[in-house]
Amino acid sequence: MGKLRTEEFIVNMGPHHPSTHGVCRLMLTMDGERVVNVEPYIGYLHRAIEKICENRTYPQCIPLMDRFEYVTAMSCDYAFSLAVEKLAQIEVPERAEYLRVIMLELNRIASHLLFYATTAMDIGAVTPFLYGFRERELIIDLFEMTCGQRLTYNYIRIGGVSRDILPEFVPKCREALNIIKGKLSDYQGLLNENPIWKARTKGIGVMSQELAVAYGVSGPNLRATGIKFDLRKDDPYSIYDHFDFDIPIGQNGDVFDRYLLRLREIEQAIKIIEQALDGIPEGEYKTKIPFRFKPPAGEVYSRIENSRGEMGLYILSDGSTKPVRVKARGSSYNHLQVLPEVAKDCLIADLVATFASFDIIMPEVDR
Amino acid sequence: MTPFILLELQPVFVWLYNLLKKIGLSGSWLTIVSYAGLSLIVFGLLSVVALFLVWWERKVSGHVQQRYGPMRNGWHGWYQTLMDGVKLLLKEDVKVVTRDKAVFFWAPIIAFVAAFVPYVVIPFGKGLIVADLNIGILYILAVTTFMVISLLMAGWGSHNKYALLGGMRSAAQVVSYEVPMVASILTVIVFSGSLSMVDIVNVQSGLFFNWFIFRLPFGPIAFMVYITAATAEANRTPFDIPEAEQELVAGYNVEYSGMKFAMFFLAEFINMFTVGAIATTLFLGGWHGVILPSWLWFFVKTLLVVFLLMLFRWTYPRLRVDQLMGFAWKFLIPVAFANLVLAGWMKYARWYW
Amino acid sequence: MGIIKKLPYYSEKVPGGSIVATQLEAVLNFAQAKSLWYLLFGTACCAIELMCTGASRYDFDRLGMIFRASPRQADLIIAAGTITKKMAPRLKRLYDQMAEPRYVLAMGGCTIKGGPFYYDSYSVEKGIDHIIPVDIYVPGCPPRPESLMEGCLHLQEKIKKQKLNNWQEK
Amino acid sequence: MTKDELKDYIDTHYQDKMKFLDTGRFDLMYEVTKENLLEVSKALRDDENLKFDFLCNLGGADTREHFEVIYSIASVTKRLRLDFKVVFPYDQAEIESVQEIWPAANWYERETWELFGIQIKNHGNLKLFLLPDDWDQGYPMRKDWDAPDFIRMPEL
Repeated sequence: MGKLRTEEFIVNMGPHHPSTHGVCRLMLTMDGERVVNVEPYIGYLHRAIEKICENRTYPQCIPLMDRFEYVTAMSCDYAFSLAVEKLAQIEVPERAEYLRVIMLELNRIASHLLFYATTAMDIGAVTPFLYGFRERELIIDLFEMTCGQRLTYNYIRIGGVSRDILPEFVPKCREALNIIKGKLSDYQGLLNENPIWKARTKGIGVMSQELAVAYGVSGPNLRATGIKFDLRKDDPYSIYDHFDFDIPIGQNGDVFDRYLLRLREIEQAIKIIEQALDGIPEGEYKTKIPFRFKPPAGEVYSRIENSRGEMGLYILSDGSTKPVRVKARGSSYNHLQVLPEVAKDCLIADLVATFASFDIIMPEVDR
Repeated sequence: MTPFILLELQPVFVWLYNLLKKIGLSGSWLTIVSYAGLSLIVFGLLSVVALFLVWWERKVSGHVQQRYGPMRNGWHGWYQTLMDGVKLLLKEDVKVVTRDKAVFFWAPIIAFVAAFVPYVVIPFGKGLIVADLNIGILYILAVTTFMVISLLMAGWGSHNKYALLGGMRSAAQVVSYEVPMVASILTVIVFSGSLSMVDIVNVQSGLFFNWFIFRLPFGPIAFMVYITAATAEANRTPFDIPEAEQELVAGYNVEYSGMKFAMFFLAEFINMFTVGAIATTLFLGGWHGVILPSWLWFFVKTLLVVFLLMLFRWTYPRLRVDQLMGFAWKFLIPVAFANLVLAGWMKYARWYW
Repeated sequence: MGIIKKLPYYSEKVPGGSIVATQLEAVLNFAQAKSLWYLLFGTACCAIELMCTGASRYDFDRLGMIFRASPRQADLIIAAGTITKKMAPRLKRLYDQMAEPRYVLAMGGCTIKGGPFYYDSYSVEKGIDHIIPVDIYVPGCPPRPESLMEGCLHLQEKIKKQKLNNWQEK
Repeated sequence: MTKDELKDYIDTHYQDKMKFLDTGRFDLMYEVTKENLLEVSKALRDDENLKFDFLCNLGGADTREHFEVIYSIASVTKRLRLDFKVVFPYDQAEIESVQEIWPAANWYERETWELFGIQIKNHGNLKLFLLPDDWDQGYPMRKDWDAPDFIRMPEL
C-alpha cells in the first residue's frame, strides 16, 4: 500500500478560543490531527502601557504595572518599585521588605494555583479548576484585607508599601497557609498518579536546555529542564538571602515536570512566608518620597523572579518627574516565542497541553 | 394481593389495551394504535428523564466541585432545565451560509431519533416493554450506530474545521469502541442463550448473586469493559474528544444553535441513560429486586450507573486521540475477547453456578 | 422562532388573543432570563474575575448561567477586559455570530470608556458601545464578582420586561 | 565574578569596542557602535569567562535627541549581568539583527521595528504583530508621534 496522500489545512485558533487564556491567536497548519506548524499572532491586547508610562509620573505608573500582569500584580508593582529604587538609590525600611516578601510569595502561590486550575482544565479535568480557585480565594482575601483590592493591588509603592498590615493579618495568613498545605496533597492525589494525566503530560512538549536558554526562557519553565537558576538565589534582591528555601528543579522539561515543579514551588513559597511571618520587625513601613519625585538621570534594568519567570523593567530617566522610556520585559513573551519550536509536529491536544503548561498570560506578551 | 403489586404498572397497560378493544379497534389498527401510544409514553418519559439528567448532572458537578449548581429556579433549581429548554426553543436558528443544507438539517434529527429508538426493546419493568424482539440486543447495537452518522453529518454539514475534526474524531472513536462493547455483550449472551432482553433479564432472576456482574470471574470484567466502552460511545469524559472544549471549542455542534443544539444536547443525555439501561439489563439483573416494584428497581439501578458516569466525567482528565484509539485496540479488545473465550469455555465445561 | 415573533400580530385577530400573547410573553421572558448562557470571552484582568465568579465561592451556576465556548449557543456576551482596536472587529464578529435574542454586558472600566487606558493609548478602543450595543454596564477595575452578579440580576430584570415585538430590533 | 571584576575584565579585553557609560545606575552600561554590534555580541556570548548566553531584554528608546537600542544580557551559568546600547541619530535608524547570536531577539527586534521604525537588517520576519493589521499611522512609540484619536492626559 502506498503512502496515503493527505492535504494540509490551516486552522485559526483564537483570538477567542477557550484554551488560549485570553487573546492569543495561533495559526495551525495541520495534517489531520497532527500540527505541522504553529505561528502565534499576538497584539490583541496591546494596550500601549509603555507609551502611557511615558506620560505619567513615577508613582502613577504603578497602577498600570498592575495591569501589565494581573495574575501576579504584586510582583509587577515590586519590579517597578525596585527599579526606581535602584535608580534613585532609595533605602527601604526592613519592615517594608518583609511585608513585600510576604505579599510576593503569597501572590506566587495564587498564581501557581491559577496555573494548576487552568492547566488541568485544558487537559480536560474540570474539577481541579474549581479546586485551584477555591484556595486562591483564601489568598485573595488576605490581599483584600491589606489593600482593598482583589486583583490589581497597587500595594507595593516606591520606598515601601502603601499601608501597614492589620494586626489580624498574621494569624489569618497562617491559617490560610495551613489550609493550602493540607490541600496540596489533595491536588497531587487528584492528578499525579492518575494514568490519564500521566499519559497526557509525560514526555509531551519537551524543551531542551539549549533551546530554553537560547530563547530566553526563564522561571519554572527553565528550571523544569534541569537548570537550577532562580533570581531569588542567583541575583538576590530584597531580603531573600535571609530565608532558607530550596529551588526545585525538573529533569525532562516536559509538561508533567513543569506542572509538578510549580506545585513544589508552592511548598517553598509557604516555607518562605512562614519564616517571614516569624521575623517581621517593628518599624516604618515606608520611606517618604517627595510629592514631585524626581529620580536622577540615568538608566536601570532590574529584574526579579515572579511566578512565570524573569520580570524585568528597563527605565530610562532624564531627571524629570516622568520616565523617558519604560520597557517591561515579561517572561511570557519569550515563552510564546519558543512555542513553535517546542510544539512542532505534535497532536493538537498536545499543543493545548504545552501551551497551558507554559503558563502564558497574554497581557505580559502584548503589554 | 400485596400492596406492592399495586405499584406495578402492568395492570394499567392491560386496562388501557382492553379499553382500546372496547371502543371497537381490532386487528392491525389495534396493533398500530397501541404501539403508537406506547411509543409516545416512552418518548414522553424519556424526555422528562433527559431533562432530569441535565439538572442532575449540573447538581452533581456542582457538589463535586464544592458549589451548589442551579439554585434560583424552584427547590434547588429543579425546573432549571425546563427554562433552558424553553429558551433554546426560542433561540434563533442560525443557518451558516456555507452549510451543506440537507446534511446540516438532518444531523440533529438523526441524532435525536437514534437516541430514542433503542428504548423499543428495553424492559422498564416486569412486562413493561414496548416490543420483546427476539433479537433485542442486536437491534440496539444496530440502531445506536446511527448516532455516529449524525455526528459525522453534523461535522461535515457545518462547514467548520473544528466541527469536521470533531466529527472525524467521533467516527473513529465510536467505531473502535463498538468492538470491545460487542465482545463484552457477547459474554452475557453466551450465558443467557438468547438475544431477547426479557430472556436476558429472566436468566438473572432471584437475588443479587444471580446478576451477571457477580458471575465470577468474567462477569465483573465484562461489566468494566462494557462501562468503559459505553462511556466512549456516549462521548463522555475521559473519552469526550469529539467535543473537547479546550481543543475544538465545541466539536461537532459548534455551529448549531437553538433547537438543533438542544436536540444534540438531549440526545447526549438520553444516550447516557441508554448506557445505564443496557448495563442494568445485561449485568445488574434488570428489573429484579425485592420489595420495591420492578420499574422502580430498573430506574434506581440505571440512575446509579449514570451517576457513576457523571463521577467519571468530573474526575478525570481527557485522553488524547491516539491514546484513546490505542486503549481500545491494544487493551480493551484483547481483554474483552479473552474474557469471551474464558466465558465460552466455562459454559462448555459447565463450570458455573 | 419565526412563528413566535409573529405571534403578537396573529393574536390580535383572535378575540382574547392578546391576553394569551401577554401571558406567553411573560413565560418566555422568564425562561430567557433564567437561563443566560454566557460566552467565554475574556481578554484581560476582568477575565480572571469572571473565572472567579464561575468558581466555587461565587458560583454563577446558581443563577442558571453556564459558559458556552461556541457563540452560537450563547445568549450573553460578557465583554471582560480591554478591547483593543485589533480585537474590536473580532468582538463584532462574535456578536454577529450569536443567535437572537442576545445580550451584552460590559464588564469593567476598559469596556465602558477605555478605563485606565483612555489617555495616551494609541491602541485601546474607548468603550465597546460603539462596536456593539450594550445592555448592562458593570463598572470597576476589575469589578468584584458580587457586582458582576448584581449586573446579571439587573439584566434578568431587564429581560423580563422586554416585549416580543421588540425582539427583532434587539 | 563581582561587578568590579567584570568591569575590569571588559575594560581590559574589550576596551577598543565597548565604551563605559556612567548612566547605568545599578548594572554596568556600555556603548557599542553600530558597526561593532555583531562582533561584540558574538564575542560576549562565546567568551569562556563571560558566556552571556541569555538575552534578557532588548528595547528601543527615543530620547528626543537620538534613538537607542538597549541590550540587556545575562549569563545563566556564570550569573553575570551586563547592559550595552547602540546609539544612532534619527536619520540612520537601521541596525543589524542579533538573532543569530540570541534567537530570543527575534520578537524583540520585530517590536522595535514596529513601534519605533528602527529598521532591522537581516531579520527576515518584519511583519506587524502588535498593531492592527491595517495600521497606517506610523510608529507610535516615537516621541513626536500623534494621531487624530490620540488623547494626551492633561497636565495636572
